[in-house]
Amino acid sequence: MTEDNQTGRYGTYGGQFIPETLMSEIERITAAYNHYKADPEFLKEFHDLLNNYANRPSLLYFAEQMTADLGGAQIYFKREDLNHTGAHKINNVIGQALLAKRMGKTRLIAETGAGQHGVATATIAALFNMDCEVFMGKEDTDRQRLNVYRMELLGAKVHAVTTGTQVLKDAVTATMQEWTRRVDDTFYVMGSAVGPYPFPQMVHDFQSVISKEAKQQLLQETGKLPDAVVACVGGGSNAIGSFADFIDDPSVKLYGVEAAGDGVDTDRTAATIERGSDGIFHGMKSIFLQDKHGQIDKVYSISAGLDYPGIGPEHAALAKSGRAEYVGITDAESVDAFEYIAKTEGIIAAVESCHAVAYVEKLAPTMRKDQIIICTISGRGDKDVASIAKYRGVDINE
Amino acid sequence: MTEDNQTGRYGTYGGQFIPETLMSEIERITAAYNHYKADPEFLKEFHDLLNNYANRPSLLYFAEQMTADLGGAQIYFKREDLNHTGAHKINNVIGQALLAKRMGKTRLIAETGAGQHGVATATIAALFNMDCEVFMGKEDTDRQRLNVYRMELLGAKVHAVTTGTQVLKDAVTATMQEWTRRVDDTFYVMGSAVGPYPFPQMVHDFQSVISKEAKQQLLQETGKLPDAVVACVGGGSNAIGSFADFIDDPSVKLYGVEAAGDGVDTDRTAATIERGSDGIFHGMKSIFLQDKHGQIDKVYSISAGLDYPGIGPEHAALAKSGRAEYVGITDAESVDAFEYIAKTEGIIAAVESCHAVAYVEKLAPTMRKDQIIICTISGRGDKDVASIAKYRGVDINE
Amino acid sequence: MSNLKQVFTDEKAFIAFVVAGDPNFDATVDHIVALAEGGADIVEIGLPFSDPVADGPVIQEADLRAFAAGANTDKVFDLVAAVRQRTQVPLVFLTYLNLIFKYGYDAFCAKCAELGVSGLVIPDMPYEERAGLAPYADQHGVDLVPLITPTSGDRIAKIAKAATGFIYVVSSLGITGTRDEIQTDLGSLVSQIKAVTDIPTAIGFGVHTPDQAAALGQVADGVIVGSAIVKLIAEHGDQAAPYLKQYAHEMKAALPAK
Amino acid sequence: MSNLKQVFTDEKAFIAFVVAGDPNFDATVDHIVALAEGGADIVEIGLPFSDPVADGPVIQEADLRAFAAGANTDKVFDLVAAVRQRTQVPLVFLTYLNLIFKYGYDAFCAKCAELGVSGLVIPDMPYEERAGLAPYADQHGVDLVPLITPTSGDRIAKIAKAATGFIYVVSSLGITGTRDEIQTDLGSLVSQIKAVTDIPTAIGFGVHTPDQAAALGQVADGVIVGSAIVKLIAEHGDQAAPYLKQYAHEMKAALPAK
Ligand SMILES: Cc1ncc(COP(=O)(O)O)c(C=O)c1O
Ligand SMILES: Cc1ncc(COP(=O)(O)O)c(C=O)c1O
Repeated sequence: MTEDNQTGRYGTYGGQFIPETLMSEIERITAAYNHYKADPEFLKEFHDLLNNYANRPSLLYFAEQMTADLGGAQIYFKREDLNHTGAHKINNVIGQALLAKRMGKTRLIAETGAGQHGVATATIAALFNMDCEVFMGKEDTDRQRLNVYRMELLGAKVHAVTTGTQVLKDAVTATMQEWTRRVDDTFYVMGSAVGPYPFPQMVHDFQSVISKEAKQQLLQETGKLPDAVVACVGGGSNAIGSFADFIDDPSVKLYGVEAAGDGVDTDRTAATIERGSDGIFHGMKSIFLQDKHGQIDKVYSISAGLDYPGIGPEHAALAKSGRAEYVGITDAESVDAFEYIAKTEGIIAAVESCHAVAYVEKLAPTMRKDQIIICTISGRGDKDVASIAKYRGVDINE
Repeated sequence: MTEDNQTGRYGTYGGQFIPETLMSEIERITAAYNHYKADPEFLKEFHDLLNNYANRPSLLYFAEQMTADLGGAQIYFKREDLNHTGAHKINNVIGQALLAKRMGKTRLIAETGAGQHGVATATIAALFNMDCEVFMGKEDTDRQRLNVYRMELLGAKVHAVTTGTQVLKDAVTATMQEWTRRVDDTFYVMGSAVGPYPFPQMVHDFQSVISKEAKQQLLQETGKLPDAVVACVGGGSNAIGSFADFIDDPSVKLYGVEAAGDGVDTDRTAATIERGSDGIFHGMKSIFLQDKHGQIDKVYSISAGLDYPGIGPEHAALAKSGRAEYVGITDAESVDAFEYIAKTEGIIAAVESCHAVAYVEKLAPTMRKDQIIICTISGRGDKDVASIAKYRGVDINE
Repeated sequence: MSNLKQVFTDEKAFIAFVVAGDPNFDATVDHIVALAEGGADIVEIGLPFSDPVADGPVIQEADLRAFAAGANTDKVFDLVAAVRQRTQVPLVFLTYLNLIFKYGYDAFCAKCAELGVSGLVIPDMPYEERAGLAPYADQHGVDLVPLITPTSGDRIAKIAKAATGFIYVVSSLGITGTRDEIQTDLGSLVSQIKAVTDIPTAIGFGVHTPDQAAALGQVADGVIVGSAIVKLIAEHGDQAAPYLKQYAHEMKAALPAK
Repeated sequence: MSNLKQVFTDEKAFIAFVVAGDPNFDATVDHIVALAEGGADIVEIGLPFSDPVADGPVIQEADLRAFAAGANTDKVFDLVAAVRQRTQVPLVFLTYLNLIFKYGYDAFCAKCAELGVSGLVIPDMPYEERAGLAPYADQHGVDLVPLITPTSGDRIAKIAKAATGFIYVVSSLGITGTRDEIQTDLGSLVSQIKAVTDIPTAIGFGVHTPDQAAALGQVADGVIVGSAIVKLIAEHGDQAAPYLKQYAHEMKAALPAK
C-alpha cells in the first residue's frame, strides 16, 4: 500500500496528516459521519435547517443586464449571498454542528480569517446553545474588530492568535492546537474543504446543496445543463459545492477562480494552484504556496476569504486530472468586477465572489448566446465596501 | 365637503398637502397607479421581481429558542432581513420604480436617513438602468459614509443636505424641493408610508406582501391566524405591510412599536403616536412630534430608521380607531433585545426591528402557549453592530 | 373678502416679502415701514416654519435668524400689531399650513382680521386641501391667495375661479430664490388665468431686478420679490431699512403704468 | 533500523531537544555538545517549520529565532555535519512532514543516514500516514519514532508494533510546553505499550524538573525535555552551553537506575 491510495484520498491528495492526539477523535468523527450521512433523521434535520434557518433554496438569478452587456453566454448567479449570515459558509457549519451535536459535543471551535466562518459558527452555536470559541490571527482581529464584536454578540469567545504571521493559517494552527488540548467535548468546525479526511468530504457533501439546487433550478427554467460553472476558490468549499453535482456531467466545464493578488507572477498572491506545489500541511496532502524547502508562504489577496496558502485536496485532484480548470484573478480585476456587478445588477457581492464574476466577464464573450454559465455568488459584499473605498482612495472613516 | 373626507383620507388623516407645482404630477401618479395596480402585466412583473430579485417569499421562522425562553406565546419572525439588500424597503422600491418606468420616467430621486431606503432605491435604479439621486442630511452623510459609498457604487449620486437640522426630515424636504424643480422625467420614490396620497396607499399595497405571505405561511404551518402581529414603526411602511392583510381579522391584535429613544417622557424620543399631536407636514395630515406652535421637532432614537418626527396617516387612523395599539421601546430596551436575539436565535437583526423584538419579550409571557405572535424582522443588523458596540462602550475602530 | 384686490386697481403692484423676526422683531417693523415708504403696495410677512418645503436657502437662512430671535406664531402676531402702529400698508402672511392648523383655523383667521392681515399664502395647501381652512377665512374676510405654477395646466381654471385677493403666479419650477432668467411662457400662463377670472395676478419666484419688474409688469398685475429683499437684510441686518426703502422705490418705479 | 534502541539498554535515557539555529548555528553546535557532555543520551534536533502544529509558544519563538538566523533544511544538515565533528551522541530530528516531503523522502533519509541521524519524530505523521515515508526510512536505517498519546486507546497496539528506535509517549493532551502537573495515568499507558512491544519508551511534553525525571523514569525508559531547555537558550542565548550542560547533568542524575 503506498501513501497515495489510503483512506480519504482524492487521487494522490488528501489523507489525515494530524497529530496522534487527534487520531482517535478523527476515527470517531469518520465513523459518526459515515453513520449520519445515511441517516434519514439526520438528513431531514439538516435540510430542515438549510431551508428554515439558512433560507435555502438560494435563488438562481438570471443576470439579464450583464448577459446583454457582455453579449455572449447567458449568465446565471447562484445567490449564496442571500443565505442567512450572507454567505455559503452557513451550509457547511449547519452540517458540522449538527454532527457535533449528535456526537454529544457541547463546544464548537473554529478558525476564521476575516470572520465569515467565525460568524457562521457563532451563529449556529447560538442557535444550538453550544459554547463557541473562535481563533483569529491578531492581525485579523485588529483589522476586523467589527466581526470580532459580531461573534461576541452571538455569544462566542474570540481568541487573538499572536503566533506565527498572525493571520488565517496561524489561526488554523491555533485551532488545531486547541483541539489537541481539549478534544473530549469539543468539535473543530472546519471552515473550508480542507484539513484531514473526513473534513474535505463532509464539507463537499454539506456544500453540494449549491450545485444540486442550481442544477434542478436551471433544468426547470431552461431544460438544459450549464455549459460552465464558475466559482471562487479559497480553501474551496464554495467551489466544491458549486461543482459537486456537475462533476459527472462531462459537458459542464468547471472553473475555479483563485485570488492572484497583485498577479500570479508576483510574491503578493494567493493563487495556490497556478503558483504552488505539492505539500503536506494542515492535515492534508494538497497544493500549497511554499518555498522550496517546504516552509509555508504568507499569502496575499484583497479578499480575506481567499487569503489561504492551500487548497482542498479534491480541488488539487480535479486540477491534476484536468476535470476542472483553475485561473487567477487579480485584486484590480476583482475590484472592477465588484463595481461592475453593483452598477449593472444592483448586487453588492463579496469581493471573494467578484473574483468569479471577473472571470465570467472574460469567459462569457467567448461563448455562444445559447450557452449558459452558472457563477456562484458565494457571499454578500457589504463587509467589503470599506476596503473597496480604501482601494479606490476614498476616505470613508466616520 | 369638509377637509376630512376628501381624496386620500384615512379617517381624518392623509391628504395631499404639497406645493401646487407638484399637484399635476400627483394627479398623473394617482391615475397611473390606479391603472397599473389592476393591470395583470404590471402585477406579474412586480411579483416576478419580488420573487426573483428581492428573494421573496421571505421566511416565516419559528423562533423556538426564544419561545421556550420566554415561556408564553409561540413566536414567529417574518424575516424581511433575508431580502436582497437586507430589509423590507426593497418591496416598496420595486413597486414604485416599476410604476415610474411605466410612466416613462428615467430618473429616480429619494430621501434617506441612515441610508437603507437610499441603498434600496439605488439598487433598483441600477437594475433598471435609471438615473438615481439620493438626498441625505449632512449629519447623516458624515455618520454614514459607508452607506454613501455603497449608493455611489450602485451608480447613484448622493447629495448632502445642509439645510435645517441636516437629518432625515430635511432630506425629505430637500427631495420634495428637487422634485418641484424637475418633475418631468423624475419620480420621487417615497421611502415609507408617508407623504401625499397616493404614496401612503402605494406603499401600503407594495408592502402588504409581508402580511399576505405571513398569513398564508402561518395558516399552512399551523392552520391558525396569529393572535398578535408586532412591527416597528418609523414612517410605518414595514408595520403597515405587516398589518395589512390582518386588519380585517378582528381577532388579530396589531402592535406598532415606536422608538422611545431615552424614553417617551423625555425630549430625546421619536415616539410619535405617544408623544405627538395632529399636524400637517410633508404632504399629509397625520401625527407629528412638534411644539405647540407647530414647529416640527428634531427627534432622537438610536435607530436611524425610526428617527422620523411623523408617521404614516393610516397608522394615525389605526391608532385613533383603536384597531392597532402603539407602544414605545427605549434605546436601552432595543439594545438589550439586539443582544438577546443574537444570542438566542443567532440572528443579528436591525436595531429598528429589535424595538419590535423588545416588545415581544414583554408581550409573549403575558400570552398563552397556544397563542401565536408574528413579529416582523424588518431588516438585518450588520449595519448596527458598530453603534451597538459604541453604545456598550466597546472600541471597534479599526 | 379683503381689500387686497383694490390694491391692483390703479397701478401695477409691487409686493415685498420679509421674514418676521429677521434678524429681530424691532428691525422687521422698521423694514416693513421702510418698504411701505419706498413704495411697496403689499408686504408679505413670512411666518417662519421649521421645514419650509417651498423655500430656497436664502429664505431658509432668514428663518433660522428669525428662530434665533425667538420667532413663533404669537410673536409674529405681536409684530403685526407693532407694524400697525406705524403703517396701514396691506399685509399678507406667507406660511405653512401646520402653523395655522395648530393655532386653530378659526382663531388664526380671526386674529388676522383683527390685525388687518388681508390674506394668506400657503405653499403647501393646494386647491384640493382648501376646504378645511376656507370657511374660516371667508367668515373673517381673509383672502386665500392661491399659487398657480407652470405645471398647473388644466388645474388653472378651478384654482383661479376660487381665488380671492390676488393670484400668486409662480414663475418657475422649484423653490424660492433669485433667478437671472425665467424660462416659463408667463404671458400664456397669465392669459389662461385672465380667461376665467378678473382677480389680479402677481408674479413671484426669482424676480429681483427693476428690468424684470418692468418686463413682468407688462404681463401681470404685479410682481413679488422675496429672496432679493431677504438678501439685503442678510447683508445689512437691522440697519437694512434705508436700503430696503431705496430698493422698493426702484422696483416700484420700474413697473409700467397700468 | 538504527542503534537508537541500544541507548536504552543499560540506563534510563535523558533526551534533550534544541531548535536548530536558535539563536544561531554555531551556538546550536555548542549547545548540542554541552548537552551531550552533561549526560544527554539522545539529542533531538528541531528542524523548524513555519507552522508547527504540535508546538507551544516557547518552541514557536525558538523557531522564529532560528528562521531569523537563516534556518532551512540544507542549513540544518550542515549543522549536523558540524556537530558530528565534535560528538557522536545519537541524534534524531523533530520536524513536520512537509519539510521531508519537499526534500524528497529518499534523499532526506539518505542524508540522515550519511550524517548519523538515527531517527525522525514527525508529529503530523500518524500511523496511517507512515506508508509514504517508511520504505525509505527502512532502506536507510532511519527509525520512525512514533508518538503515543493519552487518547491513542486501541490504536496503541498497532502503533507500538510498527515502532522502531523508541516510542515517544506524550504525557498530556495539547501542545509542547512545560507543565507542573501531569494528569495522565502514564503507568497504565506505558504498560499497554509494553504489552505489545519491547521497544523503549520515553515520556515527553511538559517534563522539566529533576523530580519529574525521577518519577517518570520509574514509569518509562527515558524522558524527553524540550521547552525547559529552549527556555534556557532563550534566556542565555549563545552563552547557554554551561547552563545546558549543568541542566542535562541534573536531569540525567535524577533518573533512576535501570
Ligand atoms: C464570501 C466568501 N466566498 C468565498 C470564500 C472562500 O472560501 P471557500 O473557498 O472555502 O469557499 C470565503 C471565505 O471566507 C467567503 O467568505
Ligand atoms: C430595517 C428598518 N426597519 C424599519 C424601518 C422603519 O421604516 P418604516 O416604518 O417605514 O418601516 C427602517 C427605515 O429605514 C429600516 O431600515
